[in-house]
Amino acid sequence: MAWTRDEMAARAARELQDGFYVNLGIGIPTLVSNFIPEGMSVQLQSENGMLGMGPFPYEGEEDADLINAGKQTITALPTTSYFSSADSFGMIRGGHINLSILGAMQVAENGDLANWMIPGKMVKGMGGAMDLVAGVKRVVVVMEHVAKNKDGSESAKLLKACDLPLTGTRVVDMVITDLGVFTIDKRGEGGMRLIELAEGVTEADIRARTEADYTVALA
Amino acid sequence: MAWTRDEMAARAARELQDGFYVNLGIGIPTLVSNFIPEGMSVQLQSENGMLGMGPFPYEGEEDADLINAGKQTITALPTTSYFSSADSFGMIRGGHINLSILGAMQVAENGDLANWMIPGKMVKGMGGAMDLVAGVKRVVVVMEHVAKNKDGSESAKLLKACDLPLTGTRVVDMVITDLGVFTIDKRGEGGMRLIELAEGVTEADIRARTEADYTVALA
Amino acid sequence: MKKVHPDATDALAGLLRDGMTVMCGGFGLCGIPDALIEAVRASGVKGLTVVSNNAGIDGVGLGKLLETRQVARMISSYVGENREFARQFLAGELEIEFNPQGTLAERIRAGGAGVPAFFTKTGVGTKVAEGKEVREFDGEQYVMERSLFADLAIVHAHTGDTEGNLRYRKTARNFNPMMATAARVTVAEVENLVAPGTIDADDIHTPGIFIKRIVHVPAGEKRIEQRTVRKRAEAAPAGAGGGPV
Amino acid sequence: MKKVHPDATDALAGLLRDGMTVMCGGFGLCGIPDALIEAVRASGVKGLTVVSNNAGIDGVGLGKLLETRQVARMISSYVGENREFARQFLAGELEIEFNPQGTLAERIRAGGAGVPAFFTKTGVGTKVAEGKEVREFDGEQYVMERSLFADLAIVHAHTGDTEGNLRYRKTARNFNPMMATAARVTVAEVENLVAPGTIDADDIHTPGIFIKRIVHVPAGEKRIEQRTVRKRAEAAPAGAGGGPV
Repeated sequence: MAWTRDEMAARAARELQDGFYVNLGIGIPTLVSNFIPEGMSVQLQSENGMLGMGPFPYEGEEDADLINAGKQTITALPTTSYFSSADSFGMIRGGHINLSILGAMQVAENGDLANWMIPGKMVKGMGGAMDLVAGVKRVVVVMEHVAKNKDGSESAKLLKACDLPLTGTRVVDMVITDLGVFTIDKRGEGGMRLIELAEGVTEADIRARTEADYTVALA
Repeated sequence: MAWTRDEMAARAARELQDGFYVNLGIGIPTLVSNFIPEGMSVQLQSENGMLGMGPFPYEGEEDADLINAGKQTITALPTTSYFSSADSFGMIRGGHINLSILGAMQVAENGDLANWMIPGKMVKGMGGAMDLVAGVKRVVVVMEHVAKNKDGSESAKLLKACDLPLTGTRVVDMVITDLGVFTIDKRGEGGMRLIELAEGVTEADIRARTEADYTVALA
Repeated sequence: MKKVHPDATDALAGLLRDGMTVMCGGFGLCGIPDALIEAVRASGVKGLTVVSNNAGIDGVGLGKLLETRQVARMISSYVGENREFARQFLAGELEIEFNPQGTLAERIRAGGAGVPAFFTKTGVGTKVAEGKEVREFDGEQYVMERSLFADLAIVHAHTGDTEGNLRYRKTARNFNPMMATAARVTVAEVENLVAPGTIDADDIHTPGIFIKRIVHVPAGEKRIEQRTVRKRAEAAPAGAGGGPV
Repeated sequence: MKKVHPDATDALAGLLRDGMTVMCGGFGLCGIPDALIEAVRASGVKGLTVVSNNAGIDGVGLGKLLETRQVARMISSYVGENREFARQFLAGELEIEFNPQGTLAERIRAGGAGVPAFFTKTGVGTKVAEGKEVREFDGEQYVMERSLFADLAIVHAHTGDTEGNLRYRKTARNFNPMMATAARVTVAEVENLVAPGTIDADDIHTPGIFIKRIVHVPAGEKRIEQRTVRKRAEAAPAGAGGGPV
C-alpha cells in the first residue's frame, strides 16, 4: 500500500493556507489545485507571467495567448493579473510567493535538490526551477519515493547527498512521497525527519527504501 | 550684445533631430520645447514617468495627477505613455534617450559637470540629474556664460576643472551660453572647442570670461 | 482572507513601531498616500527612516510628519520645498541620505525583486560613489549600489480591487509600483475600490500579491505644487512632439 | 519619422548580418514573432546567437531557423520540445547556454536598463554559478550575473500604434517587454495597428521609444503546444483561488 498520485496531491494541499500565493510545478504538483479546500483563497502563480491561474478551458475555448508554464492551455479568473517574465521572477526571487510545490529526481537530507539534468542524457534546461527553489519561502517536493530503473531495480531518491547536478542547495522544507512525509531543517542542523506514513506503510518499508539519514517523529 | 534666454533655447533646439526622444531640464532648457521645428517629431521625456509631454494645461484644466519632473502641471498628447520611476530611469540609464538638455553651475573642459550642490549652502539633492548625464547619449548644457556674484563681480563657469561637487565626470558634449557655443570631446583628448559666437560677441569677449582652455573652430 | 480595511488607521493597526523604515510613494505631491501619512502622524510613531523621493511641503504629505518630528532620517533624491525640513536639517535634527533619483528607484526595485546589489554608471566619480565599490565592465566604470527593503510601504493608487490588484493614474504612478514590492508589509490607499475582475487583467500595474491591506479613500481635492497654465488664446508650442507621425 | 513598414522582410531590411545576436520574444509558442522569424529565415542570415526562453518546436517558431541551420548558439532556459534541436545539439553542431529562467529575464531587463551586472541567489552552489563571482550580502550567498544586450530584438504584441507604443495580450507578454528594451534595434510585429492615442496612455506596456520599426501582421491561427481541456460536464476544480474573497 502507498499513496496514489491524487493522495499525494491531497496531502500537499494540506500545506496551503488561506491567502497563500503558490507556484505548482508540472506533474503531481499540478493536481494539488484540485484539492484546495472550499472557501480558502489560494492564488496560483504561473512563472510565465500570471497570477490567479484558472482551470483548463472547455473544449473549443482554448486561447493560444493563455498558457501556463507547462505550455498547457488554461483559463483566467476574476483575480487574474498578467505581467512580464522579469516581473514574474522578481516576484519569485523577491520572496513574495508563499509556497512552491514541485517534483524532484533527488533530495538530500540537508535540503539539496536535483531535478534538472542527468549527465549523459539530453539536457532540456532548468526552466524556472532554480529561481523557484532559491526564491520561494517554502519549498515542498512531491515525488515517488524511489526511482524505477529499466532493469526493474529501484534507486533511492532521498539521499545523504545528491549525485545529480543540483538545482539548489539547502532549499527543500518538506518531501511528500507515495510512502510518507518528511520535513527538512534546511537552514539549521536538524536534518530530515519522518513525520507521517502513508496508509499501510511501515517505518521499516521506508527505512529499506531510503538512503538518507532521518529521525522519526511520527505524530 | 549676447543671446537672450529664448535665443539660447532656439540654438539648443538646432540639436534636435526628427524622431528624437529628449529630456529637458528646468529653466532655459524647458523653453527649447517652444522651438521644435514644425513637422519634426520630438518626444519629450519627463523622468517622473512619462514620454510624450504636452504643453501646460489651459487654466481650469490642471490635473494634479499629471505633472512633470519640475512638479509643474502639464498635459498629455496622443503619443503619451506613462510608466514607473524604475522604468523611467531604466530608459535613461539604458541609453534610450537621445538627448538631455540641462542647466549647470560649472562645466570643465573635459566635460565634467557640476550642477547640484554648493558646499555650505542647503543641499536640495541631485534629483535625476546624475542619472541623466550618466545615461543619456548626448548631453547639452545651456547656461549663462558667467555667474554673477552678490558683490557685482563675475565668476567663470567654464573651467579647467570644476571646484563644486560633480554631477558627472566627462559627460557634457556641448555648452550653449549667452555668448556662444562650445563642443567638448568628452571621451577623447580633443578638449573644448569654440564653434559659434552669439551675435555681436567677439572671441576676445569670450576669452576674457572663460577660465577653461579651448581651441577656436568657428565655422 | 480580507485585505480591505475600513479606514487608514485600521489599515496600519499593529504595523507601526518606533525606529522603523517606511517607504512612501509619490513624486512631489503627486500620487502620495496622504490618508496613510495622516494616520502615521496620528499614531505618534517616531524615529522613522522614510524612503521617499521628496519630503512633501510644509504641512502637506511628508511635511506633516516633519512638523511633528516623527522622522529621524530621509532617503531621498530631492527635498527642500519645505521650510521645516531645512530648519531641522540645518539644526542637525534630521539626517538625510541623497540618492540619484534613478538609483533610488532601482534600489527599491531590486529590493522587491530579490537582487541585493547591482551596478550603475550613475554617480561614478562623484560624492555618491564615495565608499562604494567601483568596478569596470567592458571598459566603463560602474558603482555598486545595494537594494532597499522596508518594514512598511504605503502607496497610493487610483483604482484597486479587493484582491489588492492596483492601477495608477498618469504620473501619479511614479515610485508607487516599486515600493509596493519592497517592504515586509505594503498598505495601499485607493481612490476607487472595485470587485476583482473589474480591472482588465492586462491593465493591472501592481498584482495583488504585493498588497497586504487596502483602504478606500475617495479622492478629495488634490494639492498641486506648481500650478502652471497657458492662456486660452495662446497656441500650443510648435513642437512638443504631438500628433500622429 | 516613419516606424511602420509594409511587411516583415522590409522591417528587417539592412538589420541582418551573419554572426549577430538576436533576442526573440515568446514563451513556448505563445507570443512569438512568427512573421519576423519567417523573414529571418528567408534572409538566409546565419551563425546567429539567439536569446530566447525556448527554441520552438519542429518547423514552428525558432524551429524554422534550426531546420535551416541558421542558429549557431542559443541562450535559453528550456529547450528540447524539438527533435531537430536535439539532433544538432548531440551532434555538436549547436551550442547552448542554459540560464535559469528568472536569471535570463533579469539579464535582459538589466541590459535594457543600463545595469551591467547584478547579484541573485538563483543558482548558488550549482553548475550555473561555476566560474562566476559569488559574494555574501547580509549572511546569504549570491552569484553575480552579467546583463544581455543584442544587436536586434524581435517581439510580438497584440496592439501597437504607429508611434511604437505596444500592448501585449495575456501570457503572450512574457519575455517581449524586456527584450524590446535590450537591443540596438527592436522590431515589433503587431496583430493590430492603431493610431496614437488609441491605447490609453496608462495601458501601454512598452513605450514607443524602444521600438524602431513596426509591421502589422494580422493574427492567423496561432499554434498551441499543449492543448489541455476539461469536459463540459466537469465542475471547475474546487479551488484555484477564484472569485472575490
